[in-house]
Amino acid sequence: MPRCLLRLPFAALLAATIALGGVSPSAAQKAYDPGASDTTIKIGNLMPYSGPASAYAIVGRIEQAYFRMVNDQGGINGRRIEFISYDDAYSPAKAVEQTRRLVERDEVLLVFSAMGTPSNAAIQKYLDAKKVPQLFAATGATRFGDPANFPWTMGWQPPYQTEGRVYAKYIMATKPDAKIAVLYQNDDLGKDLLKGLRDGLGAKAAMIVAEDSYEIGEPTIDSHVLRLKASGADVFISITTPKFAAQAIRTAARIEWRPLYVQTLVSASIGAVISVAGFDNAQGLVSAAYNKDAADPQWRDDPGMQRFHAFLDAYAPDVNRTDNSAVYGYGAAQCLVEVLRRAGDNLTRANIMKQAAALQGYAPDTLLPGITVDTSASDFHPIERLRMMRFSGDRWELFGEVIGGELDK
Amino acid sequence: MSALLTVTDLRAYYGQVQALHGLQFEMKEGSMTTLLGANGAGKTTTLRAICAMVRSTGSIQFAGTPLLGRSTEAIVKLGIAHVPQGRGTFTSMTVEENLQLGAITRKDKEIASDIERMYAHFPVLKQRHTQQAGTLSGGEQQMLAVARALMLRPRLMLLDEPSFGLAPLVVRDLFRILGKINREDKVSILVVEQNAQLALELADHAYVIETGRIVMSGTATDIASNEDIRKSYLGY
Amino acid sequence: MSALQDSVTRAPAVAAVPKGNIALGYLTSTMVVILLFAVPLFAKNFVIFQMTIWLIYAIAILALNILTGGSGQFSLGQSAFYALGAYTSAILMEHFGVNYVLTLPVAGALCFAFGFLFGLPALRLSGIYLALATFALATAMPQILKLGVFEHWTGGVQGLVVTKPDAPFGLPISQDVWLYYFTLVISIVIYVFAVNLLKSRTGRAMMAIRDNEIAASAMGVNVSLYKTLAFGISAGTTGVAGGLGAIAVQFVAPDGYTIQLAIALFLGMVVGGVGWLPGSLVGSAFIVFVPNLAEEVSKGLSGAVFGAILIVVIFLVPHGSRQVAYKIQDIVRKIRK
Amino acid sequence: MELFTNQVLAGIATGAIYACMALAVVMIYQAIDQLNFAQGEMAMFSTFLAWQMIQWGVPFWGAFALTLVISFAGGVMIERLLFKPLANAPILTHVAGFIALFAILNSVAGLTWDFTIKQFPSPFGSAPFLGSQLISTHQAGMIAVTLVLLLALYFFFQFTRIGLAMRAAAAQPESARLVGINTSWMVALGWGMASAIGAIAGMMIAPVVFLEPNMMGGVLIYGFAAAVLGGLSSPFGAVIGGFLVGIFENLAGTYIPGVGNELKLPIALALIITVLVVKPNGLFGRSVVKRV
Repeated sequence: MPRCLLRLPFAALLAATIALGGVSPSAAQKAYDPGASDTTIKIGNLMPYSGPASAYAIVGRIEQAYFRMVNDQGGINGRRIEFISYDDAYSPAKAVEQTRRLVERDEVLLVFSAMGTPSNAAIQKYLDAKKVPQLFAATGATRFGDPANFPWTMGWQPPYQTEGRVYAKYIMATKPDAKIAVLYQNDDLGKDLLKGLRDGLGAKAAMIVAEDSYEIGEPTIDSHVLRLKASGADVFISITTPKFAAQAIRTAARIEWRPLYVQTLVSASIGAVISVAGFDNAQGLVSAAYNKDAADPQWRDDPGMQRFHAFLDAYAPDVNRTDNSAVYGYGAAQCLVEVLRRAGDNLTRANIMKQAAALQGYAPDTLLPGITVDTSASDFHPIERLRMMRFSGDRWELFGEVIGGELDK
Repeated sequence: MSALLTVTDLRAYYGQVQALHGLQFEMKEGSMTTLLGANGAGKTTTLRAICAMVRSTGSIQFAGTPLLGRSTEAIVKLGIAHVPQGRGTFTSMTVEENLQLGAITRKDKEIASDIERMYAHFPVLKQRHTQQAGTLSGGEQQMLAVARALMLRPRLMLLDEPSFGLAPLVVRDLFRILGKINREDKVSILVVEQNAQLALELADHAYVIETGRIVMSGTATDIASNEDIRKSYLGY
Repeated sequence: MSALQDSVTRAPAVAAVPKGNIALGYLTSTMVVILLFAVPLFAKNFVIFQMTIWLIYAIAILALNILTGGSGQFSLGQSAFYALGAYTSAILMEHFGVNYVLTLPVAGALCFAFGFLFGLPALRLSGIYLALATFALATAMPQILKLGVFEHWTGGVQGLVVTKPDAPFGLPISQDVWLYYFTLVISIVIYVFAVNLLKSRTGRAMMAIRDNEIAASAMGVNVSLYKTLAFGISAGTTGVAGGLGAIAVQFVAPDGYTIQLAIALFLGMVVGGVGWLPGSLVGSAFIVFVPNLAEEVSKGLSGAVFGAILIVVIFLVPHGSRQVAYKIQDIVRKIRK
Repeated sequence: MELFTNQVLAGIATGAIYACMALAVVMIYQAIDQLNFAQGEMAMFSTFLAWQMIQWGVPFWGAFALTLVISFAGGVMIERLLFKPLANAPILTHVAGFIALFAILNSVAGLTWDFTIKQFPSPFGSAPFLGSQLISTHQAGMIAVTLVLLLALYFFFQFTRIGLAMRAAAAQPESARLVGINTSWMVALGWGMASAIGAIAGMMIAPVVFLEPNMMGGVLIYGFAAAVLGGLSSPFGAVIGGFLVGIFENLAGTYIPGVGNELKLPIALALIITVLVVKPNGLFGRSVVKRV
């Protein structure tokens, strides 16, 4: 823990020290909501362990393992974390049922890192009515950072729209007369990111000369790539999940289409996408990132990533660590632990939200240098900054400044 | 001649319904025997019981081998060919394929020559050998069914209502060939017929079944000449 | 096509259910209804919510049962009708401020019309081909709901949030309990309607088609009319279930109505027993509760555990819970004698 | 025009995937008169086995052959253990069995090999084929494999006794038993062959779409569609159906304005249904005389 603090900006360090040091005075005034007690903190979670989206369930397994590690190290302020994770099969109806079970039967203190836009959207209203925190929802849809309407809901990762704006900024700065072709997955990820891109381009949205969407049921997306190439675009933005991202990278290389290739961060993982598509095919790819890549050799000596790997060795040795879901789960879990630590003995749901909305400059082990978690009473998007990077050799090379794509409300 | 087929105390059931009530008869090697009786008397069931196509108890001995407890296909391999009512040809396959299927259990090399022999028996099949069986006329299908059964080189052939739905002339022709096969190829034939008159002309032995029991037996000539039997059971 | 008919003759897709045996006796039915009415007195809100969902899926399975058990047609596309009903209710409530009770008949009527129209081309198809056609419908529906043209009403990929109704007339019961009773009453109405439908002239005509289409048409049954009618009724009923589902879950989104839902409803019908209407409740319980059970056994393998349980069930009772019910009925009769 | 040609060529390339899968679909349909919803997952599982062997250092063709043998045995075993006991159950119960099998295979593969995509090697390489960037040598090789497989199947069913027996057992099981065919084993054999063909399809498809537990989900729908379009009784029709679906889908996506791209699968399926309404046995399906 102290080693980790060294990397924090000074202000955050100060805040963290106060929070940690403040344990003894507040001990006099212990306060609990359902799910918290002197000995345990119950945390609920939803994951698609079954069904078509089960690939993402790895996040839940990592979070479970992370909390086990925290418990082994003495818990949070002496309390054990009881992590209750249910399968929602990525179905909104099931998500509501399981959330009610978590809240009404298991009486969890909060729901943490529920996976996916549909599930989170389905449970948002219920949790809001019950005043149960919906913390660090595992989706980049913008609606999960809206404190005015949903004061109990907070996302975590950079909103998809933010990412879209970051690419818009980058393209306008480097290729002001670009002709852009966009391939996007026909779901919330694709549509939100595309919206961010369009908003970011603003008056120059006409730069987008071709858009093509695909459904996740399609075996291959070759024909989409062909069609986009035929549009004559010189910038290609691939808003795709891993399988389709790798297909597009490979197909574009095979048909010798060499535009400025922008790959969205959800599929920028070296281990899970780039290496599978082939390093040769991926040279020059551009993406944005907020997490370190577990398979990127440049982080081999990074203390944060060393802790990450040590954690995996000890608590989740069978997990494929190149899957960027592992990095994601680790970072989100670490961030939640930080919030709970700061909440001290005041484990009321209101205080949890207050603490979650007061993170400034906090950096979990897995975030890129210069990227931090920042929230406030009016900012429920914890991570809103990204760094551009270009693929070269066998690694991503970061370039340029940290780009903020804060959404204008 | 020894008994080729001996049936003792045969009872057969469709679900809860008992269809045969202790049937008893036997059949000599090389003979042509007919089972007579009204609709629903149990004639078809008897043939199905021999081929293990209906649940039954009792005893069926075929050339000394007990049949009960064996699967249909195992019984066929012993040399019993069954031509079911409604013919049982493979309608979606060609005539030639049907004949090959008849010999599917044989391992010898004479199948091709046997097919030629069948074409000699039934010349019309040769004309239609590439045609789908389903497109044949009723009489042609019946001939194909018989030919297919003979391809097994059976010791015993079971025929269920071969005359059903056929024109009288066609029936005559068919029965003529059956008689020839019985005599020349030494195939024993057990035939179930509604058309008792016709069957008795050809068969050497006959049994009369009523509600699942044998009520009368004798040589075909005896039965045919017995006025009472003819009137009460055979209806002609 | 005739290969299919061959297969139908040797193992009927739908084993004929004797007409008197599609429902429970009066005594048993009354007991079940009393039990269902009493549940909220003992159960927590969460359980009541679960039971509401259970009833809603039971209606949807019942609807499929009318189609498959009643007229012998097979559908893998019920999720499409369910979605249509859900969106109809959601859009009427959220965009037009229509009272939730009134949205249900609209959802039912719309789905009836849609199902009836879909039944027309489906007339020419049977067995596997019908399965494929309905399957196409099920895959198309989420994609249609996502279309940009409809986004203003449907909310596109983000879906629509629905407001949960309070109990009327100031009744001192929670929203959950109210919705449960509301659903229960609708379920009973639909169930009684379905039983009477299948026992009526229409039902007899449908079952005649199920058992032998050619014979039925020879008997003068208007095969096309009754087959499309069955589709319409089934779709309409599913639509009502969908509307109720939207109100109970308070949310509709394309991801909620994928082929997975259609498959779940199909499994519910098989486990409950094809053609035996009370089995819909059993089947619904299977698809609502067994996944939870499987998950308790193993998270990583919950799919496999679910599959294994399903196999065990169809091994033990290949005809579904109907088989168990008939057995019990036999035993009861023997004891009485 | 170039776009048109390109889309047709790309359609043929994708169509090869569908054609390959459709062959496996037809195979099982011939054996059991039903569509096996778990077929895609069986193929996926076989492909994972091959991948695992290659990871362990088995050379490609060795792994290929071993996988065929294991898949064949696995298919036979599934029939013996799972579906033979259900022989007398209604067809809809069988469908439930397929769904159960689907869930089990998908779940076990996910746990064993996780859900990240994996590269599966191609024996044909991935260079442009005959200078065309649209079709890679692998896709050309896949088309060749499909055609060889088609020929082999045709030969098997038309000219071997066992093939004849299998057809008979599928078409009229009772009659087949009466000529001495063990129909029950014919069904098991059909499962084995379908499983082995599925394994070939899986190993051909995986290099294109990448290997992961859900890789066959989409492919199977197209495989069904292709098989039904071509006629479920005709392996030849299935292959043609596969290419047609591939081409049509691409053209619909490119040329139908507005919704073409977003709804290309529904449009493709709607077209197939239209064809079926006109030609209920598919384009090349044998129509058999119907008897009442």
